[in-house]
Amino acid sequence: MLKLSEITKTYKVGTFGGKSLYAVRKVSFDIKDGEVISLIGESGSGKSTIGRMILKLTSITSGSIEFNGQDISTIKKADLKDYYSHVQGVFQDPFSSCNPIFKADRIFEIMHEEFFPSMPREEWDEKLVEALHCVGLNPEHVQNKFPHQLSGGQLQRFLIARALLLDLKFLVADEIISMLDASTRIDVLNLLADLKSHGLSILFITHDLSLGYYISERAVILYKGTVVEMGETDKIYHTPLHPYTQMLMASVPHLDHKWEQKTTDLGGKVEDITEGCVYFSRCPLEGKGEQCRADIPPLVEVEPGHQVACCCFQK
Amino acid sequence: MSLNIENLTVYYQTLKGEVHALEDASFSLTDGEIMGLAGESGCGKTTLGTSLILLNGRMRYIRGTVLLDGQELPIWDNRGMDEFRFKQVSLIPQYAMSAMNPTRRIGKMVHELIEARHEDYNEIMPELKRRLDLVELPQEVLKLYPIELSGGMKQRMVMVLSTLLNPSLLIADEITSALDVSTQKAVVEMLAEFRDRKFVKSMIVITHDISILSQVADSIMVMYAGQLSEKAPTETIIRHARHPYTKLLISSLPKVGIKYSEEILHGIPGKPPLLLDPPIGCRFRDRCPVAYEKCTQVPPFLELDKDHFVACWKEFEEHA
Amino acid sequence: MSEPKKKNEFLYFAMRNGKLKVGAVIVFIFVLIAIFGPKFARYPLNEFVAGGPNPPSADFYMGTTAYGQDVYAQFVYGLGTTFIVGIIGGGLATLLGMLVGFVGGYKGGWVDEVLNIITNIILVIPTFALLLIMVAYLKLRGVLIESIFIGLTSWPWAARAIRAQTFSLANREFVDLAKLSGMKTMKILFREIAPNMMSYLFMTFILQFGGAILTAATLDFIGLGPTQGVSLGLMMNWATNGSALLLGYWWWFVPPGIAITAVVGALYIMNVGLDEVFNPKLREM
Amino acid sequence: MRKVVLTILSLIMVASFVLIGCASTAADTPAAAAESTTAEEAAPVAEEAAMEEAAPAMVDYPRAETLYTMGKQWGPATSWNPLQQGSYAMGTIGLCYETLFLYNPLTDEYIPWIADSGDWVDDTTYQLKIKEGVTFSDGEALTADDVIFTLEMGKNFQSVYYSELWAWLDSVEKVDDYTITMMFTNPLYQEWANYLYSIAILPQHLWEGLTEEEAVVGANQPPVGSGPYMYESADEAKVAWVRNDSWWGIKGLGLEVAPKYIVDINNISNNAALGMVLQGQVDLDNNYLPGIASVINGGYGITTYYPDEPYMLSANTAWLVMNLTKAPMDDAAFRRAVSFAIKVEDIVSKDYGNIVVPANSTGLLPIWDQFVDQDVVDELGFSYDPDEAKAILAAAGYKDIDGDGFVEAPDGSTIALEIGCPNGWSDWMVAIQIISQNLKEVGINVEPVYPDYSALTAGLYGGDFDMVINNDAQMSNTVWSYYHFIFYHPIKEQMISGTGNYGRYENQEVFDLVDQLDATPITDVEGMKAIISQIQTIQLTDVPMIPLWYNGVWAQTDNTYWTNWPSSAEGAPKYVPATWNGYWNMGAVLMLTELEPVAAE
Repeated sequence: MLKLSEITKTYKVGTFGGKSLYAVRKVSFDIKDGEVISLIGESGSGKSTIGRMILKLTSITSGSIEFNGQDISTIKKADLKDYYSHVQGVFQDPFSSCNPIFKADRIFEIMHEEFFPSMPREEWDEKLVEALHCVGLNPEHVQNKFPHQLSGGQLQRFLIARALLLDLKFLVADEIISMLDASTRIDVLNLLADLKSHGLSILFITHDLSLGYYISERAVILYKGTVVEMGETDKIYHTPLHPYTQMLMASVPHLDHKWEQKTTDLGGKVEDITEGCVYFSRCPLEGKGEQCRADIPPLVEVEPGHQVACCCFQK
Repeated sequence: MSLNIENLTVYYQTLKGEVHALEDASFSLTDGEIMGLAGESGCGKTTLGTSLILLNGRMRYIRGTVLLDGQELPIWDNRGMDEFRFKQVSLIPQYAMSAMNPTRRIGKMVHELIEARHEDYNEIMPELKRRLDLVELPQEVLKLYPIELSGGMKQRMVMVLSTLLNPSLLIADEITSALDVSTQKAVVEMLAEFRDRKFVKSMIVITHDISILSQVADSIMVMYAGQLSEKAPTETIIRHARHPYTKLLISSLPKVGIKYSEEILHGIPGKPPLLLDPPIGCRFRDRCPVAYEKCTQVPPFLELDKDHFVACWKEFEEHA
Repeated sequence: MSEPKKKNEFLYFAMRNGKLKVGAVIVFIFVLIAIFGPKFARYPLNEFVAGGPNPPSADFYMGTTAYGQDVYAQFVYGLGTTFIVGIIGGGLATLLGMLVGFVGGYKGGWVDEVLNIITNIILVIPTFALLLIMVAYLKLRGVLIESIFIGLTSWPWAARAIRAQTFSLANREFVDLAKLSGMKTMKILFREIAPNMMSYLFMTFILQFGGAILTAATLDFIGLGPTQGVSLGLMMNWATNGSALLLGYWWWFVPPGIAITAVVGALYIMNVGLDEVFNPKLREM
Repeated sequence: MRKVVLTILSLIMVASFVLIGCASTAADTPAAAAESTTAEEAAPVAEEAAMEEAAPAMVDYPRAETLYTMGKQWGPATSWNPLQQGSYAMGTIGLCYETLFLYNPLTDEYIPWIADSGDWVDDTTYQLKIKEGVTFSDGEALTADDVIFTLEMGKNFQSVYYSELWAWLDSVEKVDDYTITMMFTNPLYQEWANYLYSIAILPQHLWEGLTEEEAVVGANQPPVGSGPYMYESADEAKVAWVRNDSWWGIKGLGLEVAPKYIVDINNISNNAALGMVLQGQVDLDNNYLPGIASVINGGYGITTYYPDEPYMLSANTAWLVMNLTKAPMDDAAFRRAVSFAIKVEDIVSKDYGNIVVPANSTGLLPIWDQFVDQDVVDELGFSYDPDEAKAILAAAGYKDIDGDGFVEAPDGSTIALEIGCPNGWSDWMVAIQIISQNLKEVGINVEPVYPDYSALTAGLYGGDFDMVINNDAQMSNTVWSYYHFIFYHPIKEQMISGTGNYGRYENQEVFDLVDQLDATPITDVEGMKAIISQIQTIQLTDVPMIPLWYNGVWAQTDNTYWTNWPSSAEGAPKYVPATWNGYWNMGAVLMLTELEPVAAE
């Protein structure tokens, strides 16, 4: 359904924009119909940028994104609406997603106006009630309220309902759980999983590995804008191959068992890497060598459905 | 007993009235205990933590006593608390990292802080250097500005600073929430190490992330809407929680190994009550699946098993 | 749910907001005095109609200056000048600030850089030094020139604030969401960003209005104000030169002092009130 | 939120009263309070509460033995050089340096001071005898050599202000240590008499060998003179003198000055001066204090020279200076019309509260009343008469053509003039408002303008102005100095302060008369009168400047610590109580010998 091919995003930095900084570097993966992919990475790893590029909120420096075979960068302004009727996003902060001076319902009004201008009011209202029920909200409890009068969980479901009003095929869910409280976040997660079972494809962007594990079939691990490992969730989680992924997995606080090894890698100052393996400076592997410093390791498939970008697996 | 708290009640003053943020909290901490304090946002955990060191302008002490090493902390008296702060009880506040003055070199800041506590900077210097080494911070860090440090470095610096005078009690408020998982782990491990090295006698680690607590805490105390729900050794809370809220909370946590396709987790329906005019009795009553008439009275916080305190009528009934 | 209809919503909350009402009423009263006051003046402005200082009486409602000028006439005309300075000076500052801030904040990039540099330059120019130079060149300085001067020197604050606001609004997630709803750029600007800005602009204007009045009063007071006409600040300047405070001619300086305080204070109270009206989150405080 | 509002309110209240109380320099506008809408920005205004009334510290000098004065210094003293006429520190000439004679304008007396006597031996020879036993404060004797040295400095250095003297002084010869003879080529008796009490005698042993620049531009600190006081100290806020207890005058004149210290405090503003006077911090204040009339009768122990209006002696004439190089001021008829249109009485009563008096048509100060030719004044003099003013205008062809209520010039051009005075000089600012109002009433469009002082004087000296108020000429021993001011010649491109004739009136006939007056012996009163009568005829016909009122010798005296101040009362000393430059040697120093301390308990 959605195919990312070597997409790259660079930003000009420095006083006169003389330097480029990679936010995303040659990232390729695809998402099939009805599939949930977790995009996992630390803050600043470029995961949100990828989501925004898919949503055409950020331009792509190079590479392409295809939606059902069409390169989305070629979509004309007039056809953009059509694209958005299939591809939508929900963001981290539900409060910031609502225009603070208007009531929360206004986001639905806009949808009505923009996508279904000819639909009669009654029909629309029915559709809306249906969408709200679908996300588990009682319309009477949530309509005609200002955003701050709703809870984060309610509002987040509200925003998902907004997307559901459309003929939705693909949803970018960017950290939509992280600002919710423990007792309600799982419900939103369940909702996404439920939608998925109805055929929706979801790019689930998160830094929380347990959430990713709960919901997705496949996971993409991102480090400094580069995919270091990707594949089926089980494989990634249980047999991580890349040293970074291994370190991540070892750092996950599990409820039922304690961390096994002590962390030695505390992370130093952030440095700019333009050449070689992005993880080189932190890589604990014995086998790292000059090659790692010089070349960017490509993703290689080490077992079916499990790719890793590490020199140690280059054969 | 390192820390002994009885009936501590602290309200917030707002224009609309008083927010009953902490109601009759009674619990204690043994020497060397790291207690995790968990709960949803607005449950009063930060109020509890900060009230032990500094009541801010809007906080009002209502009642209760706090004994630290057998000595009563005059927490209602801002001046009186001065001699305890930093020396007896220390706090790593939420967002401590961003609270550092960006225009001051770290060393200068430390200097001022030490002087403010009437201690000799030069006397403390060797110990400071030793501890910087311990947390793997180069000594040059004292010559840097906060902006030059990464998040993890700043967090470590704050930790060294707040424990420099070997306080009896350290309160760490959400110190990991803004960090990436790997840094998170390092910081949490450091907490345990500080305790092991006796830099601090006991700790209260406040966080909404129970899985972090499960790694480091000896005991976990769960709060709900300003009331204590349950306190028990970590293992007990995670595996044999008795309070319905704790049970539901633990069961709603996704963990690596649980997939939606295999096991569907559930959240807790409903919303926490507003603390401006809190419901009488058990405040979890409205969302509790096992609530009954008795719950309109406030349940006491009773020790049902050794070191296992619960505030739930239903549990009392079954236990009896 | 007895929520009011959307259109009247602001009005509804405005009417219920005590601060806004009190502020508006005070300002309104002074506006009325400025408009209709001159009709009731018994003596021409600035003419030396009495022999010397007279306390308020039936003849001179507010007494006379030490030189025998009718304080009432000066007061009502001065009040008018004050509002003119506020409107022109504050309006100009808001307009310039809006233009610079909006363009800089939304466009970003080098446009923003250049505008930012200009803003900062204006910001650091010492207003008084500039004024002293101007004073040497302009023998005649009227209220209009003063207003324009204030407008031209005080916009950077507004520009900075509006720029920051625009910038933060343009990067808010609801703008992204509007884009995802297929809204066109202009529509986003006017339907999503502008409504958030309107209250802000309005408040900026209110603040600049008050600021201009205060600046004018200060300039007038220290003798850098207009050489022509009358203003509340000039009244106080004259009163000070005439040692009104020491000689106990309270009726000379108290009315302009109170009027400036009240108008500027009321404007700030209005601003706080407006903030509550426009910001639903504050309505409930 | 409520708290914030209250805070703002109180801040604004404070700010406003600061505005009332003092000259705030708050530059910050409250701005568009960026993200916070609480407008804390109002605060800077309040912070500027630098109250200028803050009294200078006065702890160092024993109050009962110290005379505090105020009114001369506008800014810290920078020079004690008696050759820098306009800018030397208070008392430099008079207290420290002394002149040959004093001149008391109230009695028209020349009082021999350093000089014992001075006489014209013949028409061109003046013989001066100086007292024996005069010494400088360093103990050196003051002899004929010092006098000659001082006078010859004018010959040697062009930039010394009395170098003009040598245009008509031929030589100065020493007869003996105490006798000097001056030979004149063309004696200007009036001017010479003026020099006799205005040139301060310098100690040759200290000044000898100085270059022109050192002598004329140097600050000369500390000064060493022969006078009754010696330099004590000076700082940002004051100048202090201490009595020279071995002053030669104690024996030589039989006089003793009463105050041990004289401390002159810098002016801050007239307003601040009034506050200090009311608090009794100043014994002799020479500031113009608005509303002083109400203070004199207010029980503060403050007295003035006259117990009633006008309270003050007259010090100088305030003139309306018109630019005669510009139309329509180049038309004598227009100027005469202006002179009839101004209601000086209003300025005197409303602006000044009657502490000044209207000038007579000639502008001559009351001390020169005998020189006013009443016949000429009766015929040509003017007084407030708007109808006459309109008649003169109409007769001269000034008509309101466009119906705007203002007349146009005979050639049809519109008349729109400005009348100026320095900004902040509030009495004059009100005066020109009144004048503007008066002139508008007769159809002359004149607007008051208040440029900053330096801009105004630059325009005045450079001839770029319409009408300006000016009072540069002070009282003196000779009426000649007044005509010298009005008819100053030759006219230069760039006039300088104090020369006069800023309106650039050209008339050789009257210039010659003024020069002739200068060469008339001061004893020849009748001869003077004859010339002055002719001058006055021309003056009142052509009206080059219009005299308005006599500014007072502003002098507020406090009787708390010192009494027996000069006043009009019977038996009281009759001296001009002024500390301004040029007044100590016009008798004010004698005031110090009359002062009586109020016995301290």
